Amino acid sequence: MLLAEQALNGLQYGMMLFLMAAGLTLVFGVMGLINLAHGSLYMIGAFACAAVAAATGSFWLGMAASLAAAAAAGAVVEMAVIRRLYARDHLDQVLATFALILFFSEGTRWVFGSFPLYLTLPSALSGAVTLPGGLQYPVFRLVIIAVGAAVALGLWLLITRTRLGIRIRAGEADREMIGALGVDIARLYTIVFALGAALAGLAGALVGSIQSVQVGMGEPVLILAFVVIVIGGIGSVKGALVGALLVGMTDTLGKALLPGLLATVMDPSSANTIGSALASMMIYILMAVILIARPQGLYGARA
Amino acid sequence: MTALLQIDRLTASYGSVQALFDLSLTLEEGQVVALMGRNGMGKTTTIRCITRLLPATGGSLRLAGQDVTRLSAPRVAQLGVGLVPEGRRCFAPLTVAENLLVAARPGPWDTARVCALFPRLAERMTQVARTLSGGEQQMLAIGRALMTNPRLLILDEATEGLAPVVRQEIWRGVRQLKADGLSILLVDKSLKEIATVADSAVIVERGATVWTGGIDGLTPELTDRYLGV
Amino acid sequence: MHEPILELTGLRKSFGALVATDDVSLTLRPGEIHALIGPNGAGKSTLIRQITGEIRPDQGSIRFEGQVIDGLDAAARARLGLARSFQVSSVIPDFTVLQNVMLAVAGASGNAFGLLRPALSDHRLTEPAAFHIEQAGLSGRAGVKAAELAHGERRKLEIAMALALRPRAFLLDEPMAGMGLEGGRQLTAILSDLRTEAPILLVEHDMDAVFALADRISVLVYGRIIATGTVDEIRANPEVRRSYLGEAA
Amino acid sequence: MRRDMTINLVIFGLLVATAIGAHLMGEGFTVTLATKAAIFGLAGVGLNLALGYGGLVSFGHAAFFGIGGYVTGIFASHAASGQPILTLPFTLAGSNEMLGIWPMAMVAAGLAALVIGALSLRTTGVYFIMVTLAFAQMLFYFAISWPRYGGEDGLSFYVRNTFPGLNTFDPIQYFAICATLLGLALLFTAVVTQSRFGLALQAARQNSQRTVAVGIRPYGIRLTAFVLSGMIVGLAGALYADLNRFVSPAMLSWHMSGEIMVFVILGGVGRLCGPVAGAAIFILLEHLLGGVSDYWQALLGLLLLAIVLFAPGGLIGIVTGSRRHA
Amino acid sequence: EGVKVGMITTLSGGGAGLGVDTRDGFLLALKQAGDAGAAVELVIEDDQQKPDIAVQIADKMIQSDNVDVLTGIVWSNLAMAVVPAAVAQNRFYLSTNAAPSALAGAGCHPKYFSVSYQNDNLHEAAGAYASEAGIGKIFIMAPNYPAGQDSLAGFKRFFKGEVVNEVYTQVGQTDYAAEIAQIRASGADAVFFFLPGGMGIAFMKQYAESGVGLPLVGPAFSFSQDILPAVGDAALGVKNTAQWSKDLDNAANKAFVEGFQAEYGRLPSLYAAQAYDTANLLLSAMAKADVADADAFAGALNAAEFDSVRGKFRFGPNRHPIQDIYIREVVKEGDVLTNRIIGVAMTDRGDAYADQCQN
Ligand SMILES: Nc1ncnc2c1ncn2[C@@H]1O[C@H](COP(=O)(O)OP(=O)(O)OP(=O)(O)O)[C@@H](O)[C@H]1O
Ligand SMILES: Nc1ncnc2c1ncn2[C@@H]1O[C@H](COP(=O)(O)OP(=O)(O)OP(=O)(O)O)[C@@H](O)[C@H]1O
Ligand SMILES: [Mg+2]
Ligand SMILES: [Mg+2]
Repeated sequence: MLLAEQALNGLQYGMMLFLMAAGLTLVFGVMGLINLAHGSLYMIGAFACAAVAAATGSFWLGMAASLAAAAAAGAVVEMAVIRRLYARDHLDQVLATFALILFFSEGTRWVFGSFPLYLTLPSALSGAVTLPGGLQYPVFRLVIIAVGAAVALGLWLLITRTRLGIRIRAGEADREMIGALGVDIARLYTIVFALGAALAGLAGALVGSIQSVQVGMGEPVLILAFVVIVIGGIGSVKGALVGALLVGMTDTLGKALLPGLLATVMDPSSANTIGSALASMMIYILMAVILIARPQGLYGARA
Repeated sequence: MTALLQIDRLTASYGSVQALFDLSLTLEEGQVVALMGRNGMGKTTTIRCITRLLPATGGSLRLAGQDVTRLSAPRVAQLGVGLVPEGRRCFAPLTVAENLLVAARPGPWDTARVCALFPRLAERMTQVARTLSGGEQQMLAIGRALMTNPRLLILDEATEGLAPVVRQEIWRGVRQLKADGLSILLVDKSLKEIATVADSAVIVERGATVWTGGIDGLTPELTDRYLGV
Repeated sequence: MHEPILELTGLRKSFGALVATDDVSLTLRPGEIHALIGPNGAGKSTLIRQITGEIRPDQGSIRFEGQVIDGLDAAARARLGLARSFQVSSVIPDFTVLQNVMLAVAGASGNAFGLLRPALSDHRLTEPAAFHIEQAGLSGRAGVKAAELAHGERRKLEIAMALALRPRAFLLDEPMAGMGLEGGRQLTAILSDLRTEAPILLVEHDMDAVFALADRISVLVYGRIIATGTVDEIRANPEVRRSYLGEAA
Repeated sequence: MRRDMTINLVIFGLLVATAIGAHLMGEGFTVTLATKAAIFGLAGVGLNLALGYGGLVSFGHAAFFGIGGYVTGIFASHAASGQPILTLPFTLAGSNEMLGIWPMAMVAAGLAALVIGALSLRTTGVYFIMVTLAFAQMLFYFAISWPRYGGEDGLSFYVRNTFPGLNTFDPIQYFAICATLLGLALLFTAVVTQSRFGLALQAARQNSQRTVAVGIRPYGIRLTAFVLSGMIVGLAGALYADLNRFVSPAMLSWHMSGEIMVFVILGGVGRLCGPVAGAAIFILLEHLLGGVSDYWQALLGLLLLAIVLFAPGGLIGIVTGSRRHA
Repeated sequence: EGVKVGMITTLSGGGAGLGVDTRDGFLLALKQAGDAGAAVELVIEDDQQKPDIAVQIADKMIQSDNVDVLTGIVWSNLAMAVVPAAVAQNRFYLSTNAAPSALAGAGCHPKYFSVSYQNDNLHEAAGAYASEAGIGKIFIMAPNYPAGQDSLAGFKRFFKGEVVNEVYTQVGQTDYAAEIAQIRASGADAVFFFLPGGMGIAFMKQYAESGVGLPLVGPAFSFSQDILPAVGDAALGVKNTAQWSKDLDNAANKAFVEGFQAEYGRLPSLYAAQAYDTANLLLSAMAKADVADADAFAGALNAAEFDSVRGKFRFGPNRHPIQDIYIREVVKEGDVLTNRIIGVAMTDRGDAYADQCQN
């Protein structure tokens, strides 16, 4: 029973990670942009949701606001900053988006103050339900699984099945050439970047609802999102999904099982500390092992 | 009647290095014009200006009477300019089919017709362009430009790296396109073939037009002087 | 006849269902230019890449100067004296012409690890490099960055780098491509002289150059060699005319 | 070439002049800031060898910085407590001699770089970025949860280690030590990048296929650069530990890797003195803006953004007007 | 001849809320003290929650600003980096919050005073309360770092029942589904947890959604006034331990709470209260001794003759407080979530390390 619940938790955590990484899959995986400010867009989504939900009393309006605010921020960032960097070294993107993190974090703190905000779930989504088999599970976590799956499917269709997806990938390969063929890649990139930002914002609002909405909440997300995408192989939605689930499972099961396993060979107290130390290193060990064995990620094509 | 493409006294630079000094060229609807000159004289640069990949620093570019000197590259392409660039520049991570589809616009040219022109491509539809052989990539670049169904096709060394049979196939294709009423601007090193399709020729030397005239006017003296033949 | 410098036996390489080279055997003898022609996608570049060690054949073996080199990696083969040029120019863009060629000299010397001695003033590098730049017809351009060279000059730089490896055999993949009429003729002259230095395996679609240069020609179609012979034999071969030459002969 | 040399001398000279000037005016803290700039500059110079010249974008150099720091901290704390660090397989006593600690820090960082590099160099591009990050994160979490040397709280050792003939606690004397080491590292980088090895390293960055085709294996070249780079960064970590008399897992965190990388990019990738200029400007801005408003980081962000957008090639690029030299 | 005080605290980044409250509480006390407060020259710097930055600021304050007293650090790891060096250079350090065990026992110092507590105190009180409340089996949880390890050790020191499971989470962890599943399966009667900052917010919300419903006990940090609004109703009814609460009935506290609300328009947090007390302690010492006379000043501080918002307050032998620790419950006053004292968990509690302090 515990194991079943932990497996479900792993799945759920994986889906949550996928949601966090979904926007980055577009921007980084497909457009090839190293966007360190992804976590900031995630934070903007969460703050917008919390602020609007607090002002209007409606979680749903908050959701809509998170999409709109993050997409708008994304579009502005793309047009004001990122657009000038396509022709440059990737490293300039690193510096520029690092600068954006500083700006957005402190800007958010300036607007919303230093204290965490409050985001409450509508009653339809709160509480727990009893699953077949008698397992009690929070409704909202099931919602996250569902939204994650829907986003995955949508992204996959968008990238592999639509002309838009082909064009973005072409734009990443040779931006000048796709323009010369009559595709307005600049506008397309703005749209896709904004879409990626909106997804980040959505994740921020959803995940923020059960975590905390505060300045700095985006930073761990940033690293995890990159980990997930890179494990899966850059540019592959399927890879990101598998990567997310793998990381989710590893992390959850690592935390749940390692201390117990170690306790069989050492005293419980050090098993606890060592076990949880190992558990926190687990996803990085996973990433290193995968990339050393498969240098282009699980589903990556590019060398 | 206004010419399809009218270039007047065009100048352009790469950074601080000027590459075009005074380039003029006229291409009438339905014509095939050859752009000729030695290596490094400015042929590709001219084409980059026409397709708005390189900003002109002076002079004017008109497409069917419309001033396009300040338009964006996609706008010019949408007006009906199809480009087969120097060096192929296929989208490496995309498959052959995706490369063909990526910028396709409606018209007589579709995947089926391109495949009929290049059967080799039909066999390799799901292969990513990166792993195609050099010649296959060249075919793909031509097919990709045709798929945009242009009014004006620009071929910059489009036969480079192609096997002789295929090259002949391409020239046949070019004659066919011309017969269909398509206008073509081309750069190629095969004088013999150019002579059979081009209506007129423009010779560039150090970024300036030094000779313009009907293809019959291209005398051995001229080719010796400007092309080193 | 002399012992062949390079001897391929039964090379086979497939990509999925596609057999890119199928049981290819071929020799390169001292002093000759051996042209390899064939339709696009026939497997010519794939064959070159197997010889240089960039990809591993599925089957077959390569002997170079009597030694089986199947187990060596690309860098080791280059150091043994197998020099190649690329179908699409592949040089170090931010290096000057001189630095590019010096790199090749350093590579050939087998000592790329000198940490402390300044390379740019090391005459053991600069002197041979200057010589090969001259030899390839690039004198006067030594200080220009490779990225700023005209297309034809960059092809010559490829040749200069190949020369600098002081190779025992050249593998040239479409050196004429993009050269223009005049440049093509100059290169033809260079290659013609080069064969005395080391034999050349020449992949080329420019039939004027091939017919002018080749001592022997092999024709590769769908990964198989369908004919090997002199220029006249190949020109006369109806199968080759049909599948490759068309009216060009 | 000559112009680049002048710029390098000016940057280094400015740093030294700032410190001496501040010392004469009794501004002890400005000397400390200059010392910090020298140390982070040194770390940047180390990273630049891998990142700028070798194209190895490591997001894990904090690992080497932190290892250098922890070696210093561990030696110093054992010297204070008098207990040996190791008894098996051999006895290793603590020490508070900088001259003894530095080689240890460099060797430890170099060994770590050898292992991490050997594995990470199987990958390229973004994958390389992430694998190096992964290794650094493992060390980070290890340090946090390893109670022996303070865990997340870190390890304080109260007094600086000693250097023969100098009072390391005097800000200007400690600056002199750090600046000298920075100068040596710059000299070393200059020599190495002009050597055959440097030629091969830069060639491998730009065109690996071509480098192989002239008979050079990029792997060994890159690994060597990575290890040298890690050792320099390890030394910087040792100096930083002594500057603060304190080490903590924060030295191993990805923020630290990112910050070192920012110094390099800000100053100008692949420029000899770029990282020094980058670190100095960053620290200066941080210091000046800190007084302006509570939200100074937002201002810092805007300024950095302006630099990226309007100064391709980093700070040094502004002066030379070009992106980078070969 | 006033006193020059350097305040190092976190004013930017994610942890800025705690630093802002620390600063504001301190400033309020100075302001309310009028002229006496004006004699304190205060330099405030932002440590960005980075230990190395904190050390450098401390160096600056000591070398350039020549401060007499340092204060303000929120986080234990920063305190560990700064305090030993500062007191070694003959400055006083008055802690407004962080008080790691390493500085309470063998590492204590005559110039180092903790005005807040010893880090273990609130956890110990939680343990004592849990025993008293008759909780037989408990599940305990903290992040895997020294403060977390101290926390669980502190809890167990006074808990008499059975610890059914002891779990260390990751520092900075935001998802607690796995731990909640373990809680559900553990068969415990209650849960003790120490998860400061965002970690606590996330855990509380997720716990409330999970339907597990076992009572929660914890130290005040996750129920401090700055955090409660973010946790939301999920916190309602949770028991937590603190040495202060805004409803403590004494004149000093009344003046503080009202003053704070008037000045800043929000309710004060624990951190603000501790900083307020620190400032008042400092002022009381200034009234009695000259800071130049270090021994006399230390004695004046040690006497702790000031009106603490906690009511009674005195220092133990290691210059850490001996004080009552209360048990509070999270309640709603109108629309605002806040804490109410429901009992005393420990009376006159010192700390476990005092007898190791020789200095
Ligand atoms: N990216 C560039 N940067 C600087 N100079 C350039 C660049 N591209 C071309 N040039 C220079 O501009 C001039 C014209 O080049 P262009 O490519 O137009 O020649 P071309 O006539 O097309 O030659 P080819 O037959 O070799 O293709 C040449 O001198 C070349 O060196
Ligand atoms: N990595 C790969 N994966 C799949 N197919 C490949 C790969 N590399 C090459 N091919 C295919 O193998 C065939 C042979 O390619 P190769 O480059 O050797 O041709 P080529 O004879 O050099 O042609 P060209 O004259 O056009 O350059 C082509 O059909 C090509 O698409
Ligand atoms: Mg050209
Ligand atoms: Mg080929």
